[in-house]
Amino acid sequence: MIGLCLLIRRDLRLAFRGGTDAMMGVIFFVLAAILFPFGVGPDAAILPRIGGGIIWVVALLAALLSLERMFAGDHEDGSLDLLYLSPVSLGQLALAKAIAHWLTSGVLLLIASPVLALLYNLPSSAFLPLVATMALGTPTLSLVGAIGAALTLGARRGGVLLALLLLPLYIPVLIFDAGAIDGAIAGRDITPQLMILGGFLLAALALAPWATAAALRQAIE
Amino acid sequence: MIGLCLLIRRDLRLAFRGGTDAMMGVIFFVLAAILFPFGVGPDAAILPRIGGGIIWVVALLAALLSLERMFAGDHEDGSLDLLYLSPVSLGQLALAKAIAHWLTSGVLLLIASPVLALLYNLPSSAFLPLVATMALGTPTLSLVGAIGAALTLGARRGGVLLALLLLPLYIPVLIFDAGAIDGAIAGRDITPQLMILGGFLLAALALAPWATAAALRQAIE
Amino acid sequence: MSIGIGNRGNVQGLTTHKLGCIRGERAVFAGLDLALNPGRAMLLSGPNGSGKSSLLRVLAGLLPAAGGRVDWEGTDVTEDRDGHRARVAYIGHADPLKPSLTAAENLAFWAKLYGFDPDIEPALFQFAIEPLADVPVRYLSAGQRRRVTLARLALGQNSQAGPTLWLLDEPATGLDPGAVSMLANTILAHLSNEGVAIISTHGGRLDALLNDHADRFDMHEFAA
Amino acid sequence: MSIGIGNRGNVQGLTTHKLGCIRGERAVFAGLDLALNPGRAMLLSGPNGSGKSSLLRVLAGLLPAAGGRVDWEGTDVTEDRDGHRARVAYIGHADPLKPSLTAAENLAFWAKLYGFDPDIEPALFQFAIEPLADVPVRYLSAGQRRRVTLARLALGQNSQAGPTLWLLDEPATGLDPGAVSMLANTILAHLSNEGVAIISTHGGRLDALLNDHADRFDMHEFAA
Amino acid sequence: MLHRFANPARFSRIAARVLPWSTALTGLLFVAGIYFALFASPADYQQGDTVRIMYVHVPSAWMAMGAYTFIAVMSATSLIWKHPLADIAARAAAPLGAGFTVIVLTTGSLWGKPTWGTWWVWDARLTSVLVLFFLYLGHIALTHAFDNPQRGAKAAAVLALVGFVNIPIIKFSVDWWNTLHQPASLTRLDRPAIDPAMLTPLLLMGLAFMAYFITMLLIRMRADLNAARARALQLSAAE
Ligand code: HEM
Ligand SMILES: Nc1ncnc2c1ncn2[C@@H]1O[C@H](COP(=O)(O)OP(=O)(O)OP(=O)(O)O)[C@@H](O)[C@H]1O
Ligand SMILES: Nc1ncnc2c1ncn2[C@@H]1O[C@H](COP(=O)(O)OP(=O)(O)OP(=O)(O)O)[C@@H](O)[C@H]1O
Ligand SMILES: [Mg+2]
Ligand SMILES: [Mg+2]
Repeated sequence: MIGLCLLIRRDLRLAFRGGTDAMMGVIFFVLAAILFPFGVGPDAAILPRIGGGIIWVVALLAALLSLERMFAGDHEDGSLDLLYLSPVSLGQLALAKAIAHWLTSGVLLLIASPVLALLYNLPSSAFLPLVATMALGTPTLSLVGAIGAALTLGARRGGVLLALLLLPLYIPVLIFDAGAIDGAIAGRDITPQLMILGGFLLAALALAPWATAAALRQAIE
Repeated sequence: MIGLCLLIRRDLRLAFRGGTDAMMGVIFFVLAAILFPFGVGPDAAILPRIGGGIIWVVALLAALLSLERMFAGDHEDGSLDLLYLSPVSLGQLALAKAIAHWLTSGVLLLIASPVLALLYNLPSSAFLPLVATMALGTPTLSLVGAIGAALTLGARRGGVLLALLLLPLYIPVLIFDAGAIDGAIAGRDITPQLMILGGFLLAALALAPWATAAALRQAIE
Repeated sequence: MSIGIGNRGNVQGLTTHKLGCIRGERAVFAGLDLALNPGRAMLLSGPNGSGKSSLLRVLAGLLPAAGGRVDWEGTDVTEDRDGHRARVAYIGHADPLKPSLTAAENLAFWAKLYGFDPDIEPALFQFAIEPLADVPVRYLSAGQRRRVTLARLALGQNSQAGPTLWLLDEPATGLDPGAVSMLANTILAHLSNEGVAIISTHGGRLDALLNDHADRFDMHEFAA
Repeated sequence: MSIGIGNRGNVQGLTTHKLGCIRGERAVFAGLDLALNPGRAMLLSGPNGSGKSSLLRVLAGLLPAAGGRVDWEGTDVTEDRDGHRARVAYIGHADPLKPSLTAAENLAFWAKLYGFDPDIEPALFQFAIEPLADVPVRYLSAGQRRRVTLARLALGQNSQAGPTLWLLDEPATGLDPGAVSMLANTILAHLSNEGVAIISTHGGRLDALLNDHADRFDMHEFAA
Repeated sequence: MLHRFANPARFSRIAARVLPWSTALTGLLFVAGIYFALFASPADYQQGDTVRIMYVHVPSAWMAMGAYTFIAVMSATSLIWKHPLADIAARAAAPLGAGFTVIVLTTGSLWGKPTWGTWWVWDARLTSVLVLFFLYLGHIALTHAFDNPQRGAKAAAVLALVGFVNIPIIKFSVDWWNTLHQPASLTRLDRPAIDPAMLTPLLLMGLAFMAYFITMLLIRMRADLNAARARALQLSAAE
């Protein structure tokens, strides 16, 4: 536990000092959300219709963005060797990295999303579902993303590969998120979608650190 | 001229070998375009309505993505020092980098855009304008992006800064691009928009290498 | 080379048996036997690319051996990986420092993660970098960075139950003569504490300073 | 220190006058005068952080001087920046090599960019890395990479009108003794060609090999 | 049981003995299957002759999912028991599975145009099959993305296990969401809801696809083993 906190604190500090591009996520999120109305045209009728989906897609892209360098810095400067030799297990390291990634991207997206909902004129009934899906969905993105980041560490064309690997894994999350928001706007009960998102999160929590650790072990050589 | 070709060839080779994440752009482009229908819902009526805008916003984000590391690799490993000491001027270097960036992102986006137009069910009258705006707009993105990449080189929180710097510069391009496509769909003459986009490109060609070179000079120390 | 081999029942320190290493489908070395008693250092020499770094990584457990085994006190280290990791202090070619953190922050992180004494002052002092403690590593010169990396050794040394097996890959790179002496003293203190150290080197001041407490091992003979 | 100063009318080689350098708002050195005649090397020594690398970067024109001037044959180098850049060969702490390209591709790029002879074979041969020519740099050991970096010097040397002012920042880092001799021979050939070389160092084999053709300069005295 | 084949040399011997038979069987099954599919089965009263697409579409869908399941099992075997042949089997199966997936997607699209009036819709089944295709591509790309083949195999194995969650989604997507796509009529728990005249060619084609998969798998694995042996010989000759 001490090791976990220590690792999270270090990553947060690095993100804050600009050592990593973790903060990139939110900025990207906000910028993209600002750009879409320009691209699509400020049609009052169409924005609320597509707003929920756009917010989610952008959140997903933002998560993808900062993932590539999740382990790359530590790999390049030899820190990963030392982390492996330390008393902290690779599973804990994976979990810590995912939590730090979520804190520097997911949480901020979570906080920013109501603002964007306002920007897009989403009906007020969509606010709570949006925040709820963000809260359940973004940690899954970080956890699953860690697997991809570890798998592609040191690979040729790592970035492209990462996107290729994660896209199919992210799509189910996206489908249920968007489904929940649409459902909420249409006045339907969205408990099933939220349950499924919660299930994804639990599954990711159980499996992702293990898979990430297995992938990291291969990357150290 | 020989220097310019040499530099472009080197960057292309690096991109091809996976030394940079230039290819990331297209993949990102295609992936994002695939994701949006999931987020927005497979509504046959709404997709063609927003397709042009989405394609352009994603192209812009894709360009932004690969920009951050345009000079970063050469800066970190000392290559930038040697490039500065070489007979090739920094202006030529800037131009070469922008061209290589365009060849590895813009051109591929250009090629991919008709496919995406199909995916989004855009009316066939929008195809040619889409490709034309891509052809005129993406080189501008690369040229202007090079300035931002050079300015934020070695900066703390470089990625965030880069996005902030470039966003206001990219928005005009986006507005005219989206305008041209919408105009074409509505059956209007889009020559004025294309002229303006062409003007942007010429201005960027004239000014960007110079500004980039000045920024690079500051980054070497 | 084979000091202490023979009475397998009570072997001390580190021994390897027919150790081999493959990198990128090419054998780097093969059939390598070495033995090292507590309190001794081993100076690993050999031309560029002869496999010094690879050997150190295999010994640290970072790289899988392609054949043979590494024993600590007579038992295979792969049988107790956690125990072996706790035993190893590894210094590689690169400096595992974050440029945006200060020297002190970098060191304090490793100290806490490894469960060493969180007071890093003595370690900074040991490599004469107290004045740089609050400078971000980004601003340090090449030698100053190397000192910060090496101060990690002092951290473990000043704690109880620090690592006993030091694996140092050209640790003196970029150090001025004064800093080389500091490093030599740190290593000698470790050896006098019944520690073991394997140090790759291309000759120089560090070799001379450690001469009386070190065996020499030339990788050249084992090139595959 | 002041060899060749005096008759300003016909000064040869490199001279500096009251040169100063500031990094990160801190003065690194100040009032530094040095002079170096063609055919001579200067061995720059000094403790870690004393400003050797900074001085070399100022001389190369990579870092602006905070005061004073650098002259080449009596004229300020800032008056003809392009001419000065064409004169300089700079080797820094880092290896400016792309890991995904082979050693030969890396070298060929620099050769073509600098307008050197595109035949890189002799340069590879000079540092005994012909067998590595087609290996991606990613797979090279630390010393092998350094050799590839240094082979750039040989490239310029084998071309007509190669650089005359060599600025080498701890060039022998990671090299085995054989490679140090290759480097020393390369530098000696350059000096015998009326070239000038300034080499930062912490002592070692390279110093000894260059001893007869080199002046020594200790940065310690000019620390600000 | 598995460990009886652990030895690559023994595997090669067994494969050599099985191959002629499986090749012949594949050919026979295809001939019979195509005959029944094209000539000896009725056209659908609603869809006409386009229904014959089914005899390619459905078996390849089964094999696309089956091949991925096979890869996942092999990956677990590789990671947990470090079985030497498991990596090779997974590597050999991935392009085959990707090929089956392409067939499902293209025949589905071709079938969709006359029946649904569109090549493509973003519905759950179609999407999850597309995801499967991406997973195959990711697996193949990851296998070859490293200079050290060992590393590529292990990374791909981890991915295969993670991606296996998609298989139940494909299978049950038609039940979980109401979509355009046909729900399962054959592989459901009660009686198959399909005309026996259509069932015969479907089953024959299914068996033919399966035999084809096994044959190709054996051929590819043998080629892979031979290449590894050649490399080893070359290396030992160089020393
Ligand atoms: C690209 C589009 C399509 C894809 C990706 C696709 C995918 C699949 C898959 C994965 C299965 C296997 C289901 C299972 O075994 O449980 C399947 C079965 C089937 N598909 Fe499609 N399909 C597509 C288009 C179509 C179209 C247009 C039709 C006809 C209207 C169709 C009719 C069927 C039928 C009848 C089955 C057999 C169901 C059963 O008996 O289990 N499919 N398809
Ligand atoms: N980019 C920078 N910004 C601010 N200060 C710097 C920077 N680079 C170096 N310094 C500081 O300037 C001083 C001189 O550094 P320099 O790299 O020139 O030393 P050096 O003599 O080459 O040392 P070494 O022997 O360790 O290579 C050091 O105290 C260092 O901390
Ligand atoms: N990641 C790698 N993949 C493939 N081959 C490698 C890798 N790293 C090193 N090698 C090769 O293995 C051999 C041994 O390298 P190693 O780094 O162990 O040498 P070294 O003795 O430490 O050399 P140096 O004195 O230059 O540091 C070299 O020939 C090198 O090219
Ligand atoms: Mg080494
Ligand atoms: Mg220095």
